[in-house]
Amino acid sequence: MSSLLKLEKLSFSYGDLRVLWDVDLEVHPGEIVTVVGSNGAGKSTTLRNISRLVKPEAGTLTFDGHDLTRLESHQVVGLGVIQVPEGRRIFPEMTVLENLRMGSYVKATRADRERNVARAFSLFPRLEERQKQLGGTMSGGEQQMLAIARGLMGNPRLLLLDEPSLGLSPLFVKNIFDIIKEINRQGVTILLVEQNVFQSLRIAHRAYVLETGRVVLTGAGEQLLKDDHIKKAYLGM
Amino acid sequence: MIIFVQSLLSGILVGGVYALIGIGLTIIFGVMRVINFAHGDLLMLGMYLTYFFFASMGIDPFLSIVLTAPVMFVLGAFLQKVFINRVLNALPQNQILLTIGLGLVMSNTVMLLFTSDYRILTTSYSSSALHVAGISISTPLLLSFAITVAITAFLYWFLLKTDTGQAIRATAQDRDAAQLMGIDVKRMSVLATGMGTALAATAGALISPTYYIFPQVGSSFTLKAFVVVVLGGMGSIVGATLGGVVVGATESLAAVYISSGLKELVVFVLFLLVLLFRPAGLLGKSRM
Amino acid sequence: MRPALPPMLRAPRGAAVLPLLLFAAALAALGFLPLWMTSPYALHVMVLIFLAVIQGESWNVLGGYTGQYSVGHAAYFGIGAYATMMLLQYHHLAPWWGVWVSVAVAVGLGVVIGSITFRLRGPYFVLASIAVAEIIRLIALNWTDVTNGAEGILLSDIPPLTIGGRLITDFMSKVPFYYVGLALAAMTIAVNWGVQHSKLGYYFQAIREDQDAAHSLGISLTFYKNVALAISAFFTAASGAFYALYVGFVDPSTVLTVDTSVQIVLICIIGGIGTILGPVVGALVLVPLSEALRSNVIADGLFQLGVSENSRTGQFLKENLAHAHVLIYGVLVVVVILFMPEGVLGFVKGLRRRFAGKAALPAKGEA
Amino acid sequence: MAAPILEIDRVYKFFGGLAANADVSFSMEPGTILGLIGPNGAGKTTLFNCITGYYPPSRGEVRFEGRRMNGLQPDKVCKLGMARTWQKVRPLAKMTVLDNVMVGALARTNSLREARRAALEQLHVVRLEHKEDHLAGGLPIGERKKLEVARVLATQPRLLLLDEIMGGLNPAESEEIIQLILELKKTGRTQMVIEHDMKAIMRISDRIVVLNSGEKLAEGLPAEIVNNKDVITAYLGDSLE
Repeated sequence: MSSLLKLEKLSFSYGDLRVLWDVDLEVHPGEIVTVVGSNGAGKSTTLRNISRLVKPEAGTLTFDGHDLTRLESHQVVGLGVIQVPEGRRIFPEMTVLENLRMGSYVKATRADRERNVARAFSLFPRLEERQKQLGGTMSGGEQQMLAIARGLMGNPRLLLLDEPSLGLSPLFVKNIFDIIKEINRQGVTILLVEQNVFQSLRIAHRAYVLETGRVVLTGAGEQLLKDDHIKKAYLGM
Repeated sequence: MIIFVQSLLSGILVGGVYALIGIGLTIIFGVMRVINFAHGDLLMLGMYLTYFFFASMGIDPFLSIVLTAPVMFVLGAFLQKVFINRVLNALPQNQILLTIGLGLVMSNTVMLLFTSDYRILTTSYSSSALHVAGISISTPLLLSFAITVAITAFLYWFLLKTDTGQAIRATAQDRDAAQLMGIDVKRMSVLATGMGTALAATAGALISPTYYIFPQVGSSFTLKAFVVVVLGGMGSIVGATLGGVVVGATESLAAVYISSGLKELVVFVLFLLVLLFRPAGLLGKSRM
Repeated sequence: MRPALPPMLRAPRGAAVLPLLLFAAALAALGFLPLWMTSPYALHVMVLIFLAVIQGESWNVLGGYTGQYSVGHAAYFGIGAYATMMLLQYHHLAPWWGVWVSVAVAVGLGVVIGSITFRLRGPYFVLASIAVAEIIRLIALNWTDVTNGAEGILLSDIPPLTIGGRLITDFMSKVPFYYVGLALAAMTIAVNWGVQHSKLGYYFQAIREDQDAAHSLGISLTFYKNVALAISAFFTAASGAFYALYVGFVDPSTVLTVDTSVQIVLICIIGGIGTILGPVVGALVLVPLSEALRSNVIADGLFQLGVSENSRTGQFLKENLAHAHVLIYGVLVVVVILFMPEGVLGFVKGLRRRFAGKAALPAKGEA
Repeated sequence: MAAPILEIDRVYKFFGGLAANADVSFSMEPGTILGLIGPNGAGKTTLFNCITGYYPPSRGEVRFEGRRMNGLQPDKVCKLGMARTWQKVRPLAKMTVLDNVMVGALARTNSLREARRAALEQLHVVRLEHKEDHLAGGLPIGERKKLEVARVLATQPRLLLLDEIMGGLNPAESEEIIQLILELKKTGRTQMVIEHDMKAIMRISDRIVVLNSGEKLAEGLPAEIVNNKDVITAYLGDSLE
């Protein structure tokens, strides 16, 4: 199977603080791939490199035959690589509906706007009730729904999800993971970055474990779930 | 009572133009987090362009806005690309000094070309006034207010309802998130500076029939623009609109009830008080 | 990497002998200069340079070392100028007494303003400093009974300075102003040196580098910012008094405008802020440049080089170059911010390092 | 049992309506190391800020050596003997390494000579004396972290609060910091450490406090914490078997 996204020997530093060391990572069409690791392991940084919010020091990034290192952020979005950033990053002074509209800012996706809004509302009925509310006034969980819905507005071929469960109540966390599975079932390839190791490994086809900027383990999700190394890495047991 | 209503009213009318100046400054600040200290000088350039169109081609100052605004938009876009864009990540002090320097260049170039003489643009209606119920309102002021309202309404529509306008607001609210929506934030910065510049110049055109035109006129408007914007909360367009009206009305009332020489002083004291006690502006935290 | 020297071989800190000798030598040379340089115009230019040095070094304490970018120093300059003039003209208090009153007023006001505005940071502090200076200007403009408003105050004459009945000077020529200016300039340089080599300097710079970190290291931000402002206001006011007496006239539009504040900042920016030498370099660049433009030296030079004096260009140059000095300031600021944000000094240091081929060496800077 | 050096007594901190810390209480004994852990956004740094005077707690009390600290400014807190480092290091970039540490030392003396001596001593403790002439902004991250420790030590704190002092370091550098923390403990200094490296925190801490969404989730010896079900859930997510 050919890969949709491929990172080879990706290295990145903030100033002189090296955050990623030779990261290799692949996502195949239709997969859910998860990257787990503790705080500061470099998970978000990996996604920010893919979205070109930051520029890598070395290594290659390819999406569907395109060399991402030659592109600007907004061009990457144009290819259908859409990131739902950590901390939601909702536009606080815009309504729910306006936030969704921004999700289909890219010209090619504007034609599908109505259909995508309808899809978002069917996935998240809560958003339909709140469509006139300002993004900044919503609860964390609602904002997370909006952030994901906003990401879907751009007809993603690859959805990058950065810590979607962070700061949510346990009940809601389960909800979010169900929705991620559902989105994937509808045909969207997903690269998921998570601290919630159990849940994300459970839904992932494959997983990478990142430790201080290096991939230390990779394999099928279910298989890693049974691995002792995971527990050790997280709790020092 | 009549005096109060009269001065409040003319204050609000002038405040409309202040609002326009403030909105321009706040859009530039909102998108790039750069405080434009050359804002008043851009307004001054707008005044001179208007004067030029009037004196050499006989075009009415209010009509010439359709020429002045696009020309100044291009100038603003140029300033962003060539100068401001390079200091986006510099210390705020350096950003401030850069725009101060640009302002000095503008005002002194104009001085070299046109001397520092005061110029007056007199239209047929410059000194006419409308009388209603014992209150008289200057015609040019009324006209300029009407145009201001129209422009502001258009601006609100543009920023709230169009994709490009929303993209500008999105960039101001969260630059990274905007990029993740596929918004070209560099382009938005150029656009915002162009718009801010065009708005300042439009304000200059609007006041040219009622103010003296001279190269140094900008600095007092720069200061006024800061007051307007800080009152409303940096980066808030609604805030700048309100701030403009508040400053206009305060000035006008202070001129009548305290002394016309001290009207600006009252405004600056108000400014300091807001800076110190409500640093987020009168409306509280709010963005574009 | 530079190998670390063993401790005994390192020069003891605070005893930089060579700069001290150079400073003394320059001072001595400047002291004797008026003996053979008698042209009033040359003396005038020197006085202006001294004035710029005093202004720049004074601002440097607050803006350069402490990182508090005041763009409102016209307030202190103007207060120094106005108070000295009013005391002399209306109350016949000799300037060498009056200046103490005026600096006291400036320092007192500065500390009051500082206590209020120092909690603002970054651009907000800049805006507040401008607003305060504007308020002072508007007061001077409108409090006509005391300040004579927009007309300003014209000095009739300065009383002769006598000590024990012996006449020291009658202030009739530019020479006494030359020496007063030189003394003040030397003093402000010394003050900067003193700041740099004391606890104050360490604390000021810590505040400039990172206010929160400084705060956590036991530094009271408001107190030390106020100390910096007091020193800065003291000498800025003194420079204002010096200027007013030298020119013999003050009005709000020459000593209290935003332009005055900006020019004070420029002296430091162009030379390099936060260094002792920066304001001196800035003054040496700015004053001769603007004088050359003002006195048409440049236009004359162009005519000598073959530009026809009677052509349209020639006429234009002759009429306008004299007014171009502020334009040149503007161009200089833009160029300096874009291409040498550390000022001329930093730029030269960078060049030197590049030629010496050790560009990346993070060695100790001189300031 | 010695009197506690630090007592956190039912501390709350609200931002707007949001509680970043809620009803947090614990205390520290002199000479011990306390590890403060919790997932992202648990309120650890907020608590540091409440303790060191950057924010006043909204409710509750912070007592240091029996003295109520609420409302004291950070400079006062430092002078009283409690000092902190920063999660994101804050070197005084355009000053030299030695000058950075001297700024800390000047909290206890007015003499530059004395401050210089004290600073060199602390640079020796963190093994940075060979870099004293370098600009702080040019140091690599590991050395900047050490500089931060030296600078804080120079203010002669009895209680040291270290915020993610090992973040971004490679294993060798982390090990050096761990050794440093253990050495400081031997000299009798009390330390509170926020850290994400679990192996490290379990090794050095005498006690551990776990925060989760602003509240104290657990407190105890390292061995107890590792086996605490709530803690595992907070870190790895709900296993939902």
